[in-house]
Amino acid sequence: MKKIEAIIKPFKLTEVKDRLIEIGVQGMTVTEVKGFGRQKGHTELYRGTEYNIDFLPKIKLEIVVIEEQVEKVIEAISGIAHTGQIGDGKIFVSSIDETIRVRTKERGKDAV
Amino acid sequence: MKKIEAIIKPFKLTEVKDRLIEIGVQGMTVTEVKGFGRQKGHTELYRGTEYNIDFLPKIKLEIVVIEEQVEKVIEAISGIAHTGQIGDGKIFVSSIDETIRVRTKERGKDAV
Amino acid sequence: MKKIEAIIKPFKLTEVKDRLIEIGVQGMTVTEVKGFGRQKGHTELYRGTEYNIDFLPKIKLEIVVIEEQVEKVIEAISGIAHTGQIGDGKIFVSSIDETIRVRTKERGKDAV
Amino acid sequence: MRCNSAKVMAVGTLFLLGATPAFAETAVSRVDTGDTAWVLLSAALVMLMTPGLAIFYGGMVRRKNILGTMLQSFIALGVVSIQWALIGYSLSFGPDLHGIIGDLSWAGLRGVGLEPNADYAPTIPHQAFMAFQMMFAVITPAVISGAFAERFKFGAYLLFVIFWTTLVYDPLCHWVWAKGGWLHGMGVLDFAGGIVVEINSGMSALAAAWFIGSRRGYPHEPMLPHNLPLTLLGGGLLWFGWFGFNAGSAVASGGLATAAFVATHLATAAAVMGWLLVEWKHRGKPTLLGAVSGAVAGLVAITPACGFVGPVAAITIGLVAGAVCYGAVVAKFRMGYDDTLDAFGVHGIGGMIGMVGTGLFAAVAINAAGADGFFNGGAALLGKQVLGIAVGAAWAFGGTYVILKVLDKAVGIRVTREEETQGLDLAQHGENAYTM
Amino acid sequence: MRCNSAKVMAVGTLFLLGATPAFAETAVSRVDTGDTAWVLLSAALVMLMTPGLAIFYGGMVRRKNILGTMLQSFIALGVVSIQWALIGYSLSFGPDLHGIIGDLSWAGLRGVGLEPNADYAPTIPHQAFMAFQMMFAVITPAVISGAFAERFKFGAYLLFVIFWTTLVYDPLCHWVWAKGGWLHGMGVLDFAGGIVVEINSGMSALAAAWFIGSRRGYPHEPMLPHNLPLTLLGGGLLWFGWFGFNAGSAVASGGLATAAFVATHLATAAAVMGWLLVEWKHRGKPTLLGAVSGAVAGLVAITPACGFVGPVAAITIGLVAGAVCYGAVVAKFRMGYDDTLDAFGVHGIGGMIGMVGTGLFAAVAINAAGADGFFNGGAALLGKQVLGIAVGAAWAFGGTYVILKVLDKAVGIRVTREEETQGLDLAQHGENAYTM
Amino acid sequence: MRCNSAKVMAVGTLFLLGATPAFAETAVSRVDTGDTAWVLLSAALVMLMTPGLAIFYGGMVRRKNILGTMLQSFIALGVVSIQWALIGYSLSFGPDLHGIIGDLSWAGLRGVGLEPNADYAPTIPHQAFMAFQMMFAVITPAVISGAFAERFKFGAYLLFVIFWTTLVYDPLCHWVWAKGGWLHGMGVLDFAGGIVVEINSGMSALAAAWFIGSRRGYPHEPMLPHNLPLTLLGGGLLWFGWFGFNAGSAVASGGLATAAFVATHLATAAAVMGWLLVEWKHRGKPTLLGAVSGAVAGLVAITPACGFVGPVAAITIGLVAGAVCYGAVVAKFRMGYDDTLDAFGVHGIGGMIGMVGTGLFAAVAINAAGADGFFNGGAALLGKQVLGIAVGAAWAFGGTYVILKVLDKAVGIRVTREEETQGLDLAQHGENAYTM
Ligand SMILES: Nc1ncnc2c1ncn2[C@@H]1O[C@H](COP(=O)(O)OP(=O)(O)O)[C@@H](O)[C@H]1O
Ligand SMILES: Nc1ncnc2c1ncn2[C@@H]1O[C@H](COP(=O)(O)OP(=O)(O)O)[C@@H](O)[C@H]1O
Ligand SMILES: Nc1ncnc2c1ncn2[C@@H]1O[C@H](COP(=O)(O)OP(=O)(O)O)[C@@H](O)[C@H]1O
Repeated sequence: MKKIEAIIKPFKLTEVKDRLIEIGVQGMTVTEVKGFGRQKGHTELYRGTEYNIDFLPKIKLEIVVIEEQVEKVIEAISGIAHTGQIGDGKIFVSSIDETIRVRTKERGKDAV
Repeated sequence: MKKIEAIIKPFKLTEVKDRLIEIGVQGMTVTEVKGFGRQKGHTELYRGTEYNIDFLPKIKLEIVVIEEQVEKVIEAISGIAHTGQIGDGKIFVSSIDETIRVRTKERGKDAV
Repeated sequence: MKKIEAIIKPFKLTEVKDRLIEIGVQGMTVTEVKGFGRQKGHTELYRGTEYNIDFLPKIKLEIVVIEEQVEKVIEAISGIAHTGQIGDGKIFVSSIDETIRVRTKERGKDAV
Repeated sequence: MRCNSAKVMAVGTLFLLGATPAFAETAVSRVDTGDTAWVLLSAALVMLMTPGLAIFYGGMVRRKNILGTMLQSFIALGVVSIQWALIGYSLSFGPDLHGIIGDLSWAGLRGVGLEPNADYAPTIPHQAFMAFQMMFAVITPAVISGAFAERFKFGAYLLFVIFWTTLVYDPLCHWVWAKGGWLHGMGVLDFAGGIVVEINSGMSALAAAWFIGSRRGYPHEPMLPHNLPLTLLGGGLLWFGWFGFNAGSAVASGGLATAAFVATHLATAAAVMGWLLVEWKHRGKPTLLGAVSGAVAGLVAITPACGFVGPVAAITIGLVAGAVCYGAVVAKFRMGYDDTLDAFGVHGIGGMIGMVGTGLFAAVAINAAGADGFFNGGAALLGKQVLGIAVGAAWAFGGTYVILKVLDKAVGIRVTREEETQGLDLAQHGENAYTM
Repeated sequence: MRCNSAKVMAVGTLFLLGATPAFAETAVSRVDTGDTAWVLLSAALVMLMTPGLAIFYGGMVRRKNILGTMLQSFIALGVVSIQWALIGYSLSFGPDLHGIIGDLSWAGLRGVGLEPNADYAPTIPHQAFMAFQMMFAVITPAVISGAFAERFKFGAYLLFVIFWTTLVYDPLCHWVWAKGGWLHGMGVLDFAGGIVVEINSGMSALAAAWFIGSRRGYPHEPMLPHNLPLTLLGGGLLWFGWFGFNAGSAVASGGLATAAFVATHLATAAAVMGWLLVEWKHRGKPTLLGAVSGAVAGLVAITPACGFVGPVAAITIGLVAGAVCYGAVVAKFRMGYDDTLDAFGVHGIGGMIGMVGTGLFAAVAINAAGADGFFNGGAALLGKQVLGIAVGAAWAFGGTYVILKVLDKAVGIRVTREEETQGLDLAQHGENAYTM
Repeated sequence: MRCNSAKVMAVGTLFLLGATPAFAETAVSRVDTGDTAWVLLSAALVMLMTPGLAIFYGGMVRRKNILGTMLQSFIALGVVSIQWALIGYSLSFGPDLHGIIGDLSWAGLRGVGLEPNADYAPTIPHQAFMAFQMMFAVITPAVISGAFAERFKFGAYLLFVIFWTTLVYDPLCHWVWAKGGWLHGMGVLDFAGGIVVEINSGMSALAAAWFIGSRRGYPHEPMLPHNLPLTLLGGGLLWFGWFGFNAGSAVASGGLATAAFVATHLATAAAVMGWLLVEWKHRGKPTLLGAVSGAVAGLVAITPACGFVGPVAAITIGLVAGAVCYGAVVAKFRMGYDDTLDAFGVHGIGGMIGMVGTGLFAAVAINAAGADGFFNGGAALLGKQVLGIAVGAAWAFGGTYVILKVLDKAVGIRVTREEETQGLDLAQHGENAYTM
């Protein structure tokens, strides 16, 4: 099993989620994070003084899938989250040794 | 060393935490996340219109432990977080190559 | 490629980030988390009753880097986040199988 | 005492010039613009207290229950106002039946017009008095809702409010304030609602908290206020509105309203300090929630007293109320009932302190229509005040218990375990307070 | 009806004693302290409604747009107040030109002093009347901003407010309320702004929502209110302030103000229940946002009627407004325009209900300066009210459409796609509402 | 100017008919219902400003310090009110000693009753005047707390408030407003507190910010407002309450109150625009915080002037205040002191602008009890105003410095490094504002 972590722009979440469901993903976990990358932050103004905000709001998607699905998921995400501009995000893939479904105590692929 | 990531229902957190301390876990990290899974979301009503909210609030627990403790931790969590209903959550296990305790700069098992 | 996850005290974030940029880190992701560890929590008072809050606010930094940079990053973080008191935090290192940059669809080291 | 004097003089002049007495009499009961402005604005201030209470309460519950909690206050503006116009005002202030209740001759506000009613407020339109009193009837059940916050079914709550207002509030209000009411006739003093509003809601709260039982997880699981800035805001709005509540109860502008205004403010200030200092001593830290809770305790305690006592007595009452209500709230945990937002500890106990304080400090010098209290040589008053407390407390507790018992049999008053876990906002209302 | 009577008597006495008529006349127009206190405080209450509206609206938009939305309300306090002092008051209430508009002789408040103006309010300083009316002019464009929330450019909005106030509001206000205004002369009744404020803002909102187009993602993407406790707070402040708006429109304290106060409160309470119950029936759950929206619908609907109808009629109007506005808001999705915060569904529809309600229930017995409505034998009034609705609706819709068309050509009224995605707060104002 | 005239006439009539002069005199000082309603409600409005300030300030600090910041405002309602009743009112307004201070004969409000005091307000109960002034004494130290927000120890703050109110506020208040006060005697004009409240708090803020030093991390670490919707709400409540503050300072209803009301609103509106436009020009974006800050700057600046100047002068003063205070706030960063919430930049500078504005634009035609300013041919007044600024500024700065120095030696005024890092809410109060 593999874990796919994708950092995407927040407004892409709905679309990405819909696409993932279409290709058969049954579960995912979403976290609001702040990202620092090549995309430059913005300035905020308070009473005439500028502050530089270099962390930008991003969404982290975590999806655990069986090996066979990895490529499909990567394509789905990178297809939809793509706008061609910096800040589009990153996808990281790593290995998961074991998965347990709490409700049934099933383990392994069946539990994903 | 292994990392155990558990996605559980928010109201189970206190109980799970207490149990983990009992079995000797010394550290953990908690994140508020939103989960999408088989558990159906709910609808919200605003001025007479229904919206379908498919992401549900969940808690993600991350616990890094030495190999020997992994099964005990899994059992503890899946024992307590279990209600028998969908949405009970998932547990993912992966490998950690190295751990460093910032305070003492210790590494490896001692640092967990 | 390796993923470095560091749990640090919130007020160290700016300093750590600045140092990481100095040593050439180009991207990182920040999450607000709550940590349970050896550092004792605090009590909160409401209308004369004490409540024990054992989860403390922490910052989780996730940085994916190529192997060669791992030690430098660990040193940078543990150097700056260090205060010598419990609660200073932990750093976990794990392996990443693949990285994809969404904007360009580059993969591997180039995408980090 | 009021601008009337000027008019009386003018009329007197006319009289000397040969105007008929009849005309003079009519003139005396003419509407006074200053008094009417005062009472209408006071009514508006008291109206604001109900949203203020919603905010005060809402900040103290857990995030998942804020909307449900707020709505239990807010909806009282809807349902009680209508009840009041239809029957409540007539039951409360309508022509007396044996000291017990008003008859229904003013139902639907029949005959409640724009001319003054000399029995209640001779210088303002009768409807202005009715509107002012309406706001009191609205907020009282809303106060009770603090006791069973986070677990009461919304539908059952609506029924509860209708029955409680009609069967508990309206009679007690009649006894204490109506022309002919039996407690009123005995000389029990309650300037702005120590019995009618505070003890009434506080004891009903106790009965309700005890009847419905604790929230799941209480008391071992921490249940923290989720948004204290909201609570401060609500407390500030309550303080502001309470000037209308207390000083408006003079139902005329002038000296008496001023005395009530000053007593209200000073008692509240003293109670803020009382609560804060005792808590600081007791727990080592002074808290914002303590300061705001102290303010509410002071406002409650000065309510029955404010038109009868002077500034120094007001400060004394406030200090005591702040300190004692703190103790009452802390003691709750040892008593084993779960009064979520301390409606009993603050309103019940605070109201009693105020009633006793009135019995101790009241002075005819401040209000000729009052009586002298214990320290001014009037021991009899103290006895009457204690009677007032006892009657109000027993009536409220008993009445609420019976109503809840019946409702629970008929429709069930508590949400299910799942709903409680999920939170009232989603479970009962399909809404989520914050989408950040 | 007002304290004047006392003065009239005093003056009468003087007269008998030989004072000159000239002196007596001056005396009659003397400032009354009660009336002035009432109107100034009413003006303060109406002023509070604009921040109240900012909060009410702000809670309903998405998190990224709250500051932009709030500022669109708040800035009206700045820009419209100045416009009003410079030209707006004179255009609206200044000496009439052919029933169409005021001339500019009161521009810069020249001649608008501290003596009463007998045409508008004989017992308060002329400036007090001016200030009270100013607050109405301020809030009306702020209401419109709800329709195009989350996508209007701030700079273009400022220009819109200036043009709209001058070209749409001031003339319509003159027609309905000024001495010599043509609708006023025909006997159209609008006590506190059913046409001038509600239909005017509601129909302008419809035109604007339709002209600017939907928000990106609407309606398939859920766009949920981000902070409902704020919306409740805003609703509470609106209800409170509306007592000034409606009862203050008597421009004197006393019976008429009291009647308007009572009608306002009861209609609002009824509308809360009307909306809540229909929604409960329709969707299975009663909501907080429903209750608060119902309150606003009730306040809107009773606005034109409150000084002409009795309590029972007020309750009826409120019930209907709550139920019908709910329907209007739900129907929006089928109509295909994106009125973000239902400015049309609540203010436009609610205002029409109130105008018709006035035509049905008005009674000379309540207000001698009014007329009898349909149920009191005055079918003619109903016709006039419908005319008033038609004129106000057409004028507001057309005027707004033209102004937006011109502005769009000249400077563009909508933010770019990127700005809309990022949110107005950062994109237009460089600010972030919450840094938690 | 006030309703008194009617009474004077009535009395005059009696006089003609042979009533004794003694009786007539009593009658003249009778309480007027309209004036009393006005002043009591104004006092309530000013009371609301302190929670309003808590909310305004609370929104601007970092999340970890909101409760500590709010409590520093709120607690002033407790501690200063009591001080005022015990000694403050007597020191400020009690019988004069050499133009310097009041004696203690009114301590504990002895002799401060329900009859009018002809020196201060001949038509309202003396206690009403006392209560109105009390609210001013409460909010002034709360304003200062903005300067040292996020780092002052709560216990030391309480001591500071007690000493500051007694040693700085009460004397300065006496000089400017009391019968016999030396600045008052010289003809310095301060209608509602430009010196007593604004310059006083603003200069004290400067001394305190400078004495206590910057927050850790300032200015290189961003310290952003954590909840701007709260700040807008607080600003809205301040604007609303300021009508009581300014127009209430006429201590009677009628023409003068109306003039002050109108000047207050127009100046504030102009200052909103002034700040916003300058910021927009300077930084490229107009902000919500800018608009709200501008409003406060305008309210501050018009405070001394509002009862002496006309509408056009008010707009001018407001525009200047908005623009200049923006500049002052921006300049702060170059000056090297850390006035957390710009108490000096807004209240100090704004107060000075208002005092000078009064010296320039005051007109006897608006207020016969005032004087003509520079543009009306009264150059002397300008000099007096500048003297007033200088005296107030020096007194406040020096007094605050000495008090802080002593307190710092005695108990220490600043929290520890760890507490500052953790935040005042947890460290000082053991509370957490939000549990989401
Ligand atoms: N090496 C990294 N480790 C962890 N997170 C990263 C890393 N690089 C990028 N990210 C995350 O991805 C987001 C997008 O990265 P960015 O550099 O802006 O994109 P791009 O590489 O397309 O320019 C960042 O905001 C950050 O959250
Ligand atoms: N494949 C997955 N990848 C990441 N998170 C998952 C995955 N499957 C489930 N989850 C997380 O676990 C939570 C519970 O999953 P759910 O499918 O509702 O449970 P069950 O499988 O017991 O019915 C989800 O809300 C989601 O946060
Ligand atoms: N085994 C662990 N698994 C996951 N997170 C941990 C673990 N140990 C510590 N942490 C995280 O690191 C933070 C600091 O740990 P703590 O035990 O307080 O530090 P120290 O070991 O230096 O005393 C904790 O608050 C928690 O978030």
